[in-house]
Amino acid sequence: PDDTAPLSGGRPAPGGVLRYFEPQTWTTLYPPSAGFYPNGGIVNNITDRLLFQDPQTLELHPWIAEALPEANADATEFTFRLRTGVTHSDGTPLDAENVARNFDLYGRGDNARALPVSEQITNYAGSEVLDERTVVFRFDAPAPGFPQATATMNAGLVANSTLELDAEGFGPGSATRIVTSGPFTVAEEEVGTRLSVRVREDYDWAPPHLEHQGRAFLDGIDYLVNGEYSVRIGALVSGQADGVRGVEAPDEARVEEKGLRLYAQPTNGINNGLSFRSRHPLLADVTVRRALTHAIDRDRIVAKLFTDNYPKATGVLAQGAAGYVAAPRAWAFDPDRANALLDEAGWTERTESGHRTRDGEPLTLRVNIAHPQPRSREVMSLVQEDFARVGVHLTINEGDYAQQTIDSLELDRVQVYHSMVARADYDVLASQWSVANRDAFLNHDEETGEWGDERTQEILDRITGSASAEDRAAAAAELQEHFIDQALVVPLFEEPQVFGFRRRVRDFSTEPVGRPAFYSVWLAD
Amino acid sequence: MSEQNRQAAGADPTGSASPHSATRGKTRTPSENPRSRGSAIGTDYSIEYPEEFAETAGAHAQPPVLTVSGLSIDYRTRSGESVPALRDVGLTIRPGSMTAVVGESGSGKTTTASAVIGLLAENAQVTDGTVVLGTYGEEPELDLGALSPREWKRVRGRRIGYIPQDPGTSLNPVKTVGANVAESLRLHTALSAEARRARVVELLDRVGIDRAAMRADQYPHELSGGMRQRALIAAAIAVDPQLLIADEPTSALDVTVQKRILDLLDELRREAGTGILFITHDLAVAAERADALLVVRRGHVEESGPASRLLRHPESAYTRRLLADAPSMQSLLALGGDGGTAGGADEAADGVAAASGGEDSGTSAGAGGEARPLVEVSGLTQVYARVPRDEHDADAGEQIIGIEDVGFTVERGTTLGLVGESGSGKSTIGRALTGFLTPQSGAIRVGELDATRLDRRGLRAFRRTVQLVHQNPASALDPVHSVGSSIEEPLRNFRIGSKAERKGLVARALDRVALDPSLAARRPRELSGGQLQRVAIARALVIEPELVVFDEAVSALDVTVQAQILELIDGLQRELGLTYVFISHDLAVVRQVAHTVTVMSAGRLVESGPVGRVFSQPQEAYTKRLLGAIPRPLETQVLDHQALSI
Amino acid sequence: MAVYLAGRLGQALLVLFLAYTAASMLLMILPGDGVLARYANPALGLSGEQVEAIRQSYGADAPWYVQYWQSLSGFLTGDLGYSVNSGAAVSTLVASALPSTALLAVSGFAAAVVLAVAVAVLASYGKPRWLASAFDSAPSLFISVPVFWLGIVIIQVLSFQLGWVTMVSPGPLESLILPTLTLAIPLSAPLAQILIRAIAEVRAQPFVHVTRAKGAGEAWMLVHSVIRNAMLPALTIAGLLFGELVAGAVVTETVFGRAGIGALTAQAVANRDNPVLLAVVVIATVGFVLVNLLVDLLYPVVDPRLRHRGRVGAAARRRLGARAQASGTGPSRTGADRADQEEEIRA
Amino acid sequence: MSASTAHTPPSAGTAAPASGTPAHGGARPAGLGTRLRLPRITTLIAAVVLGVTILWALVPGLFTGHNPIDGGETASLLAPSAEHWFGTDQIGRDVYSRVVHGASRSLLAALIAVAVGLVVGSAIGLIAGSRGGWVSDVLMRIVDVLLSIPALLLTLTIVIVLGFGTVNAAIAVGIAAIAQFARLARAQTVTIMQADYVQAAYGSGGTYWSVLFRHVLPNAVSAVLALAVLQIGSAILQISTLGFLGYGTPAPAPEWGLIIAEGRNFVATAWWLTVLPGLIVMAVVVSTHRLGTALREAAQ
Ligand SMILES: Nc1ncnc2c1ncn2[C@@H]1O[C@H](COP(=O)(O)OP(=O)(O)OP(=O)(O)O)[C@@H](O)[C@H]1O
Ligand SMILES: Nc1ncnc2c1ncn2[C@@H]1O[C@H](COP(=O)(O)OP(=O)(O)OP(=O)(O)O)[C@@H](O)[C@H]1O
Ligand SMILES: [Mg+2]
Ligand SMILES: [Mg+2]
Repeated sequence: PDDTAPLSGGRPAPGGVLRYFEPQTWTTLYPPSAGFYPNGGIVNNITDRLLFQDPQTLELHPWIAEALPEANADATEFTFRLRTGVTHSDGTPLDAENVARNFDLYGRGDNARALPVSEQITNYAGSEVLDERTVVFRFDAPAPGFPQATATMNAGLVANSTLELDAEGFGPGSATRIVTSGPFTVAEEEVGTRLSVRVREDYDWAPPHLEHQGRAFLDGIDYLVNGEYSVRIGALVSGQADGVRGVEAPDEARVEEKGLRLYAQPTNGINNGLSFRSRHPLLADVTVRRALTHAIDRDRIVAKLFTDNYPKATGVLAQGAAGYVAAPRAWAFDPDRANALLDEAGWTERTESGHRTRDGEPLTLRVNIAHPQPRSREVMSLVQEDFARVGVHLTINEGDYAQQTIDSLELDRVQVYHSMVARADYDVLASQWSVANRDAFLNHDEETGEWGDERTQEILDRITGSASAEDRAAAAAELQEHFIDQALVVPLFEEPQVFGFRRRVRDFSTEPVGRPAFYSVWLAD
Repeated sequence: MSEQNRQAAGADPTGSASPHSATRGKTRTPSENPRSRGSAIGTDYSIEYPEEFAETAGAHAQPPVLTVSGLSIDYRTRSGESVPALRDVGLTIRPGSMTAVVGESGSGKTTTASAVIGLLAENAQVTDGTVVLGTYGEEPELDLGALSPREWKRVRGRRIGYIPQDPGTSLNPVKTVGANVAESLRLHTALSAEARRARVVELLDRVGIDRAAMRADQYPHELSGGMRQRALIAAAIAVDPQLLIADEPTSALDVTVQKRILDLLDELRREAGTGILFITHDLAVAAERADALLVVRRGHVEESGPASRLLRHPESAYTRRLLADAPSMQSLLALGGDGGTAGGADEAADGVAAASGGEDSGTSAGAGGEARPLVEVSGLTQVYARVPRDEHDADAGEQIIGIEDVGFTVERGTTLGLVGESGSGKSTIGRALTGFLTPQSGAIRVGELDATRLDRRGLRAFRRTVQLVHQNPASALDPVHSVGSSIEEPLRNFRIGSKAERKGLVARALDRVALDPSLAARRPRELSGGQLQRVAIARALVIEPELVVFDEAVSALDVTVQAQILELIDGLQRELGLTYVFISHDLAVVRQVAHTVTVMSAGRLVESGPVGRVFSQPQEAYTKRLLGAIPRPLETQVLDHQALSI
Repeated sequence: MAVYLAGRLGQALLVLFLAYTAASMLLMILPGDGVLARYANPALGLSGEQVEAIRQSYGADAPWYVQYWQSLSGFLTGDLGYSVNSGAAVSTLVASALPSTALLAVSGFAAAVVLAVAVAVLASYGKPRWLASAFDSAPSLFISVPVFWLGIVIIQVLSFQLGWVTMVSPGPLESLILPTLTLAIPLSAPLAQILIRAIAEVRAQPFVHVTRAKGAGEAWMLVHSVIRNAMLPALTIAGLLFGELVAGAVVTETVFGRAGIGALTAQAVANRDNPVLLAVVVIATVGFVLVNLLVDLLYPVVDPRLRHRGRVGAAARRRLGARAQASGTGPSRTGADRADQEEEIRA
Repeated sequence: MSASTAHTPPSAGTAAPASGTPAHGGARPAGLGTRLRLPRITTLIAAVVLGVTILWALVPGLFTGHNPIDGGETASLLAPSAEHWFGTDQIGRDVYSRVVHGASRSLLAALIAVAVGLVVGSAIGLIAGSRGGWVSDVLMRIVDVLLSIPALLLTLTIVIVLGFGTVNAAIAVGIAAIAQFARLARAQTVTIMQADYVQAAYGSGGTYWSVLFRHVLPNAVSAVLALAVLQIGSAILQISTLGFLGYGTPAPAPEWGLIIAEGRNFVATAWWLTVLPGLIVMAVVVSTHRLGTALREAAQ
């Protein structure tokens, strides 16, 4: 059945429960761990943040904080002044003390309760409550990314009682114990299949930046789970569901044909791409890395697998990301050049199957499958074809989600790392490549002290450690240049989050990295 | 007509439609009205001769119950060729009369019966002929060849009762005997469950099964061979059919029970006017009870006519030979004649000097100076159940099912005949003796081996020494193997001969039991009952063991083949000094082959001694009763009465 | 009987223990652990050191025997532990998943039996021949249809196209229909196949011939003679279907978005969520042992030849005794009892 | 002649010999001829299907010119056409060519899986069923343990221990199937052990093993083989599950199960991706079944 509801017109009116499909069930509502999409989709809608980041401009605006924080010169101290009258759904106030306790947990984590520290809050020293409305956060080292971090859903604020919970308390089966101040509150949970959130009638502390204020229009949202893509999309097309996350590229045409709406939200972070782990002997040679870079036909990947919503990467970062630097001529597809470079590097002999060897050693690399990323397996299959054409044997790492995660931590297993990170701040570069975070290069061997590319880490330290935005921008640019020069990273395409909604679902938007924001959404009849 | 038929068969061996069938004689069979025969049959032995029935019956010629004409049937074998099984067979059965089909094993008797009830094997093909079922009360005459499955349902069981030849595999193993018997009742009557049960118990009782109510609750595998056969009879007559087809219904029954069954059939004929197609290899039975006889051989009718005439004045040489071979008549005549020394075995028996009961076995002086008998059994007990006294069986004492405290010995090179009513425990003894059953208590020694305590090696030696011919050959032969390979199996297992030699041995074994060696390639289900029985014998004998237990091994064989088999085993015994335990209900055969005899009743040993003495001077009342029930055809009857002093 | 049951129960406990141990071993063999899989997930962006610290707090770096012993003693005291992946209590997860799966399993099994019997009957008795022959091939067709595909097609057609049932928040009964169908089709295949073969074999038996000679039609024989005899192998397969049910539930529950043991298993395997997996193993084992114990107990009920000799006589006489009491005929009760006692003494 | 007329038929018209060959009795449906011929056509088709698949496995190059592991510039998810009979897959490879080239691997895998399950399972079942006592108890409890462990966990671990690859995945699937075969074989054996002919075989001097192989096995095998034919189908699909999880055939080698599994997300947009290879699997399984039935009938 085609959806023929009008696309515009009508006036926002409260009412209706939105039925929204996720491919996987959520695993925890502990905000620092909300990076997992199904978690983020919920946390983003039930929690308020100190600051609000405009998804388009990426500028920060006040939310629970009355104004942007006052920071000291070296960005190690931030003072927030909160608005009043904000309460959690259990009636407890969202005051300075509560905020401080939130960040004390997020900034330090609690291994005893298996609650990890937030990725985005590094060098957290502590908080101080100056009065009921004022709280100061201190850091051991400059933390210029902190204000932005407070705007992400990973810094969603929860009530004191919730802060007492351990990992189990944040997990499935006890969702109703999560108390927050957001426009929606958890109402009902069916483990593994459904989570219902309902509107908070007295909600009146939306980000002032938004047009809509007060109670959310929707009466609630039912987060439904179905692991089968065709069922989710089918439910949407047939009108049984109102929205789904993750419409796959091949389906976009069909979904639009059926009269549904597609929202492709750029995720404004690091582009979907490959990191060459230069610490591995085969990739230590920059000539080889360059050859591989030229072997990949990125146009073919985008053309075969994706749509216009997935533009070919023009830089290491997405165009909407902070610190984006265009690099129009980098990563050009040039197989002849690739062959020449490989010959030059000494990989001249060939096996029967046409793979290059040097002194009997085969040029065999292994890449992981990034399950959360769109069509990773297919993307890697095409890269595999590309590599094979220049005589490089690329193995696609076998294994399910967990296996990929585990194998990716081993240089022996995975030498070419496929991934992406979304965060609307310069810090995203550190998130991806710093040895203190995800360390996509596996850059440093703790035991031998050996570095793959020590310079990368130096630049990253400058990004996270500089207090001024200009310095950070400069460092980010330098890093991107370094990556291109050293052929360490091959960005493939800009990765969006693609949502499909029925036409009657209006004013849908996302936060900066593509998690759905349902506060302003309303249903036309 | 026999001449004509033979010609027809000879002229047209390929088995296409016989051109003669239309020109056959039109004279009606002189038939008899059962009611006109008075109450004589089945109640005492002063029977009128069938000839006389024929004459009286000729007056009220009733339409026949069954008319078979020009029936020809082929079997397709696995190699694809057609083997003719029946050629131009015709027969008629009048209400209340019994037509007996006799003939050698494999002559097509069962095929005829199956054709009448429309249940030929898958690979059978009716090439010619018609089968017509006469009217019955309101029911119309039916051309059975043209019935639809739906019409058949109303005929089978209700208008035609069928007693299959092989009782071993003919009962549903997962249903109680009672439920098996009740099937026809459920199908054709509207009786309530209680009424059905009452009727089942009554039927079981009528066919002579003791403790019928209890038996009805047992499962087929818990019954003895004879009981299963009787259960099948009970099932077939449950709804008083118009025609009863009985395929060797008494082959596994001892004479007392046989008499009871035959009387029952007579009663049915008389009271319900049932026509009976009675298939048997036992001329004595046929002669005693049947009104008309049909002698078949190799698929065609050799001779047919009223029983009395055929027996008195057989026309065909084959019939004459059949009569001459019949052991019942021979031996009983001999028995009557010289009081217990007839039969080839008797001299030997005398030499053995009556190794009788288990008690005095130790003292017996063995033949040929042997210190010990080959087989020594004592205190053998296998109790399946002990049945307490009940109201209906007041004088039976406490009855057991199984055997209790049985002991006997068998000297090397002699034959022990094991006789007794059906269910008396003969097969149980046989199984224990051959090591297939470890009895609850008692000792069995065969040669140097203790059958109840065999280690692996001992067992192998034991198997080499002792062989059992199972009572039910159909179930004792593996359906997936050809009979040839079944016979070869013991040779292979005991590493006798090379591959080629074994082939020759198998062929010779088949030939010895009067089977065409070409049958070796067939599967068990492609053979007749008698042929299977001979295969089982061949398998047991092929390794020439020291002791062979024959459990009703010749019951399904016609007299000619039976004589041949008996001769064979006798010859082997003489040649190789084999020892036999011969279980049979056929006293005539036992009389012929056995040196000593042991009589069983209700699981207990009744009497034992040299065969001549036991048969001529039975000590126990039970033995006397047993001997008294031997069917008496024709001239022998009066004689027997005197001889057995009953 | 009591002795036999006690023995089997003891064996069942042993099986439970062995299955638990075997599963633990298998999980040890799998590289990496749930803690690693969860916290090294790039979505969390934790550094290696942080992950290692959490692993330590979970005890995931302890030697395998320590972990094994801890989890075993936990199980023995009824503490199933916590999901490594979500932190939720395993007991909560299992308790919320079990009823739905049990319901699906029961309805799927029942539907499979009905379907299998229908297919087997049609394949054995169908007219005309080609129809029977088509049904004869049905099991091999059923089993080679990918379950996920079947589920998707069923959903697409019956729910999305025809709108007969809804996929989104359906009622309890409504939510059961399509998964049951999806589960039943592949499940019925082995059952139907074995039934077809068994029916063919039984129909070739002489006693069936005799029953036919009593005037029984094919239908009557099927019900009264054939099925019982064909049931033994079918019963075995039916017992085994329990395992297929669990495996089938994995796919079916995923496709239909049902929370259940199957979905839980799939997730747990994917996440190396050992506590959850072990709980699933224990549940599956208990189910299995019970089902197969039942099957083993049913064998002699179905086939009297498998009963122990003495016991049959006793059972028959007990029945007889009971009937005699009711009707006032037959052997007296005390007599039957005495015989039983005798038998026990002998045995 | 006078006496012998007793059994000649009455002159009634009904006695006239019927022309042709009336099938006598309801037990056998009329028209034996048609009944025999009809299966023959299906059997022939089955033989052709299997023959072609085997040829695919042996000489795939004869059947397709497309490269199964490199789609070049061809667009992905093209619908079936004269150029691409089964369309193209998610990365633009010719599906038909992948199916043809995948035949050898898939057939081999299915056979290995079934063989492992069948041989080991039947052996366990036969021994347990024929030995009884503690041997049976021990074997069957091992089987119970095997059954209790989720198949997915079991196969995954086995693959990880043995190493990735089609053959190892097949072995893993086979091991997981052992328990089924064992239980079925045991049930069959237990009944067959009751048969007189087994006793008789012992009586003929048969040793335990010879009776087992000559008598019990052939009589028990029918049901077990019937299950084995089915297992071919489910083995391919189970291997596909492993493949989909990344534990089966390493990319880019084609394998049927993997082709089907990878196409699952495109059921709505590109149905041919699962349906056509799926139909091939079905055709092979049904043909095997058909041919097996025909062989068994011929043997009887
Ligand atoms: N497996 C069994 N379970 C219970 N009872 C049995 C079993 N086998 C035999 N019986 C019983 O033991 C008794 C003796 O049986 P057996 O087979 O030895 O008799 P038989 O003398 O050979 O009779 P027949 O001449 O009829 O073959 C019968 O009452 C029978 O019902
Ligand atoms: N299914 C079959 N396939 C092939 N030949 C068969 C088949 N059934 C019987 N025969 C053969 O047909 C002939 C007649 O068999 P039938 O069973 O009618 O003999 P019978 O007279 O009953 O013998 P018996 O007295 O031994 O039971 C025999 O030679 C037998 O081998
Ligand atoms: Mg016969
Ligand atoms: Mg007997």
